[in-house]
Amino acid sequence: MAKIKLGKDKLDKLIEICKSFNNESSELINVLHQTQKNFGYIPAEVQEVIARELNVSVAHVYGVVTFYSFFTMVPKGEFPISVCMGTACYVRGSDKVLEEFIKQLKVPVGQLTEDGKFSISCLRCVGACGLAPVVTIGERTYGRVAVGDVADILKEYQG
Amino acid sequence: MEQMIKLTIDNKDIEVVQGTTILEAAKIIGVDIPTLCYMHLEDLDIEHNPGGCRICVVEVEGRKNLASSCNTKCVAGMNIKTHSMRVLNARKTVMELILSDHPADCLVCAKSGNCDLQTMANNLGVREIHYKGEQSTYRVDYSPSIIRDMDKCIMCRRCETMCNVVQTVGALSAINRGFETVVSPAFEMNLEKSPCTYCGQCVAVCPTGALTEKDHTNHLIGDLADPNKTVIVQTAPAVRAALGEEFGMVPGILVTGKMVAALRNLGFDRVFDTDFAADLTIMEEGTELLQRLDAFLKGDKKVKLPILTSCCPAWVNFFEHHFPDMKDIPSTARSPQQIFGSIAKTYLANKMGIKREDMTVVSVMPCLAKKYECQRDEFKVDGDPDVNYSITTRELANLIKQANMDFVTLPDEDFDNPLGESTGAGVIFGITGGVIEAAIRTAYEIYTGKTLEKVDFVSFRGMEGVRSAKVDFNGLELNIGIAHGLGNARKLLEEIRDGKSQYHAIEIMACPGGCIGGGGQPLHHGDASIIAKRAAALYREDAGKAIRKSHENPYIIKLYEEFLGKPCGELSHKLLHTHYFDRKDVIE
Amino acid sequence: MAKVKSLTDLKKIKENFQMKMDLIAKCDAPDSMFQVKIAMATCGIASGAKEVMNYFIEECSKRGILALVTQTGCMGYCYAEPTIEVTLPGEEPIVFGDVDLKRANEIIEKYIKNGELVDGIIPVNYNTID
Amino acid sequence: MGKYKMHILICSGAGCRASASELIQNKFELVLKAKGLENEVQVVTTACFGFCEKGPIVKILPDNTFYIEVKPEDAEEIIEEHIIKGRQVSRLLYAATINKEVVSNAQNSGLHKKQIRVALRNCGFIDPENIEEYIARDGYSALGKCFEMLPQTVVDVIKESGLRGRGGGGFPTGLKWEIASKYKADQKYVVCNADEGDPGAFMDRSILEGDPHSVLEAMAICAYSIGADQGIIYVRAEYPLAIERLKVAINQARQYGLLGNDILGSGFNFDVEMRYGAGAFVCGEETALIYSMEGLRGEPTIKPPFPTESGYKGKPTNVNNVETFANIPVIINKGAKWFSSIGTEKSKGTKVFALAGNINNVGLIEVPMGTTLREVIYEIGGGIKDGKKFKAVQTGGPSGGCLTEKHLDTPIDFDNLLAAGSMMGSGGMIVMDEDDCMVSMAKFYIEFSVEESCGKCTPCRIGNKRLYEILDKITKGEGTLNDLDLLRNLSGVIKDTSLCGLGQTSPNPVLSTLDNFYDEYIAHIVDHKCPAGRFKALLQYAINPELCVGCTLCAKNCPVNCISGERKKAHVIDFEKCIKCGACMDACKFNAISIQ
Repeated sequence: MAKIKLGKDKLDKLIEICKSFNNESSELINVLHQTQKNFGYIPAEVQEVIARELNVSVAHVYGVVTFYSFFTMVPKGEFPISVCMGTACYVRGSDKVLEEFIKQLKVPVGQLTEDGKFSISCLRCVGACGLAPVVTIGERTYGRVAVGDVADILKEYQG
Repeated sequence: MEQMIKLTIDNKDIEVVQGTTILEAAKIIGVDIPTLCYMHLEDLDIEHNPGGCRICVVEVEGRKNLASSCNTKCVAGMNIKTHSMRVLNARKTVMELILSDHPADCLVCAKSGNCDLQTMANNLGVREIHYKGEQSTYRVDYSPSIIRDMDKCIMCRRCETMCNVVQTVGALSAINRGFETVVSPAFEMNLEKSPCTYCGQCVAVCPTGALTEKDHTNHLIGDLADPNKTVIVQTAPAVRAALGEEFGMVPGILVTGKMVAALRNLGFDRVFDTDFAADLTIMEEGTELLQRLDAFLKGDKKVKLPILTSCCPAWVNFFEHHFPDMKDIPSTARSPQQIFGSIAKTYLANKMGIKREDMTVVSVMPCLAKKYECQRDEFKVDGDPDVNYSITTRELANLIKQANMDFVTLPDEDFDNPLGESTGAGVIFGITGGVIEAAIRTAYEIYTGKTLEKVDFVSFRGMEGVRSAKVDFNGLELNIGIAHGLGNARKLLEEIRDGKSQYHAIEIMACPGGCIGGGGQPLHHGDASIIAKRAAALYREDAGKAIRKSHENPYIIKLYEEFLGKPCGELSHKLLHTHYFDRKDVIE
Repeated sequence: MAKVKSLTDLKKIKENFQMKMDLIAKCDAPDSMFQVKIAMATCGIASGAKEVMNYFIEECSKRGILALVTQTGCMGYCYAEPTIEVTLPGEEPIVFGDVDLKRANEIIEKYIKNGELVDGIIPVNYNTID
Repeated sequence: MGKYKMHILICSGAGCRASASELIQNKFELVLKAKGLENEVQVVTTACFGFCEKGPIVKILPDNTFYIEVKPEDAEEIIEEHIIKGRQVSRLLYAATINKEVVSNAQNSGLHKKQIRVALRNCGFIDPENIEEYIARDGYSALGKCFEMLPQTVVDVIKESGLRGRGGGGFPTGLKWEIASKYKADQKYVVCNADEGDPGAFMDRSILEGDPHSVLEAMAICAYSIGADQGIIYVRAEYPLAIERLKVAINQARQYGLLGNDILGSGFNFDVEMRYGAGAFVCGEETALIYSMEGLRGEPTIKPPFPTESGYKGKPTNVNNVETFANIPVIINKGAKWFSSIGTEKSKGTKVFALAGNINNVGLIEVPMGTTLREVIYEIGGGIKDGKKFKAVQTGGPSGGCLTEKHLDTPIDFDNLLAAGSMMGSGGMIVMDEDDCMVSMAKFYIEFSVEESCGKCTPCRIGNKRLYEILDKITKGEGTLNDLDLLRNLSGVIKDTSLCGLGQTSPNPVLSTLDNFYDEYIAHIVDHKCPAGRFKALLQYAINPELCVGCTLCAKNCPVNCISGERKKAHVIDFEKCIKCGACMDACKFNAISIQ
């Protein structure tokens, strides 16, 4: 009998989310979306609760979480950077923009900078191909980003 | 009325029932299309046809792509080629792809010679792997019973079906996606931390060396060579009905005598029978049943019915993980393996005049969960386990091979006494329905005081997942439930939880078919009819036994007289009973 | 809000709405209303269409111009976002591309006030079915 | 119109700018000033007219005269003749445009319009968050019309229209509805597949953001015709705005009673709920989409059974994509005949494309089936960016192929694209120029398939990985000719044996580049060169001894000291040691260093 520490607030919130979907196992993906919205990411202990509430195995929840690239088990940075790797952006050089972000922040894709400020991820087409290459940081979208712009963009957040 | 449709396979015309797959249709005309991920255990009603491996593809005229024959249904007028050049090239290429992501350590793999992948690669004539590249690498997961080496996984996902659909344990799932996809417990943690019951059904169906049992043969060889150790062995009933298969014998042949001879030959100091412990289990479990029944009928509200059997360690793990709220329902009697160990290290050690710590008790089991069970803390005295090692039927076969024995020609030998004598009731412990049949044979006579005229309870037998039967106890009608496979057990447990259960007693075995279909048995390679043949063999042995009721076993009677006192007495409780734990994770 | 219970109800809504729009569009009185539609799809918003829309709403009211500023979907000119469509009373609509705040100001001052064209007109290159 | 009497519109689209439209603008302004007309005639720039081959383009308002291939020196004549004397300069007119229909169209580009907006009819026209604007455009009247028909008649109209699914496969929509309508079940579902995942495709997003009600109305029509009462929209989570607009639309439709019980007094009930994708391309595949809606891993299963027989929760389920649905109300309102009069013999109606890549007018376009690639790329798309040479256009996303120069005059429809080795797909169209390496494009798409493969079947899970590895080897200059055989065989087997459409089409980018750009593969393998200069490993920096003055700047900047040479003498780069960082080239002030 292992104990999983989560905290009452979080636990209650999770139970509430699951309940809002009638604890239906077929609503798992919606539950995960809501959870990530609330917690920012979906750590293991949270998946344990969801599994219990929806009456499915934890392995199943984990299988679903790892199948869909939208879900993450690691917290994102305060300013999550996403570089679009859709074709339109790629042919306009988004791979080089990504490399530049990695170089400047010294973290690989999917990880958090030491100060927890930034995380870099790749994104599939956001559908703003007219602005290629596209980078989003949090809610903000940057269009037509050139390698040379990267330092300036980061400066906006480093102050 | 079933509609018949006509089609052509390899230029042969054939008529099949609508709904027949191409694979099944081909089989009818003697065309054996190769399969890899496909598994159909007909007798157990288990079908797994995800169409993932793509080895079974065939050419269907007019179709753009090749069709996977295992899950494509026949359509009238189909013209199918099962071995055109296009098909052979595709199969070979697909096999090369699989092998390009598989370690090339066949020579030292636990599955070598018994591996579906190896056989198939050979059958397809793969002699070179043209495609090379990154190979998946994972940490090997060692649990007390099962070793997971996912580098060898080919994503057939049979284990997932067994774990989730058949057993409803939910320890495994496919995780990640694309090339990274692999079958794993949640968070890629070890099986030990998952709700795995160690039933071993995943191991039983794994076509490669990805899932194997934890092998204790080397430890055992060491102990056998130690002159200071008295090494005794017990063999479960299901082992003798399957061991011969490992030596090329036809399934369903009992090899009890040869097995005993082989064990003695290996150097065991005493060769005993778990069947003896099974008889003892019946004495305890049967008595407990009657006590609970009696109290229940007298209106004692604290007493709950039905009583559930507890001989199956995977089943015990299952309810500890999934139904901890109901842990007071199963019988508290230990499993025969543990009852044997407990008696061996007390009664027998005393009789033989040796110290407990100088005795090594080995069990040969059809089971992987027994490996875990014998390590449980409650079955240890001052850190010394009652049963030191549990090895599987397959490991025993391997030991026999290592010892250069020509198993098939070994002369029959008998078990040693006192723990080698058993009744027919102990023998049928290995089959679904057997434990409850054995228990009823004894409980009936004790309860009614009458002699049971007909000891064969045919209504308890069979391979249906959930069965029920009624027994007349002198006017008291007892409802008996039987489930094998944990998914079926779950159904009965949910009924109990919902207060809808009508049963007085339920027998549960985790493995489909019971112990004869255990995770430690010789691999059936998809032919589940072998399991029924093993069952028939055990029923034959039962029928041939002079004594067929546990309470009539003279050595059991003597054991109670000399040592234990009475069933469910104080000493029995200490040595032969146990308690259960809540293993569900608590989230705060 | 009353429910639409029949095709007749539906027609009524349609006619009422069209009448309203016609009043705006066809009237050529000096104090009549200007229409500004801002393409507010993801591309547009990412390029600053929201700011442009707010600018139009605020500036038109500040400068005493009666304008109906609404959002709409993608006009298809992703290369020239943000794009807006301006309809002067009695005139055909004109689409402007790459509308930043500076150009927005120009459009208000020159086109809306004086009917002078400004740079960045996008030739509509499609027919839309009715 | 204001204080100016006339306007001279000068195209400043990239194509025209490349042909000096700025000079023309200056010249016009100078001439006007000289003639004292600067307060009567205004010169303004416009975005691309989409006829860049004939640029620079100049248009005169208010009379909509359209001049092509205008040179600065023509300004004088145009002003003198046209502006002052009112006589068109006929030598600069585009002959085909001189017809009344065109001239009468205000703000017309002066060219025959290649685009017809059917699915996009309301996008950029109505406020998507105002249901009344949709109703004013005949919204929900098609649904009302359907209630006066038998469900089967509705199916027949769709069948007769010849509409084919716009999601990729091109399955006849009417037939799909008919199949779904034939199954008897207590519950049926209508699903809108809005999991637009092709990179570079944003047709569905634009429709959902610009005209969500058309999709809701079409789903209701579909539900009525097949006997369903529940609709589900499966939309990508990456489209927050589309989700928001859909939610608003659903609520409004409910308020107006256009969703819910007894719609328009017909007794027909229908409501719509939403499910969200979570970043898995394979969920665009019908069966995977349904598993995903059920909260499972989106792993496809084989068909049959098709979802129309056994879909969501095992019930008959009709799945269509957004653009398909967007066409439905129009077909009902205008009739099957009208719809089938547009397009080619086997592909009716229009198709929306997301035009992207190295093209001037990146954007969303809708053209009748049968329009040629040339028309799309040069007349609508404004040609290739920066005046570069067209190399290929990729259609159909990761499942499609690359089409080349020789396909430019192929009319676009389902069958022609397939025959040309690509496919319609959902409508992404990515244009590539001479600087794009086709081997790397193939690698890019295969990488996409590797990442998006669900991992269920062997050929897609391992095969695509191996394809990627071989392509990677080739782009690094380490490939062998044998690799080309392996690529071909493996691509063939993946197509032949994969379980679902994703795997069955994933090698298309490899096969089509092997077919059309074999030379580029050979260049990588035999000459160890990338013709497009795309790959570091294949680059060679070299110093031109004729331009090098021996300033030593390059040697000083080289981080690995691989440049040697005496002062004032030509320097040499040691290719073995060079890490291809490009620092030398940046440092050189004499343009003596180039990439080979």
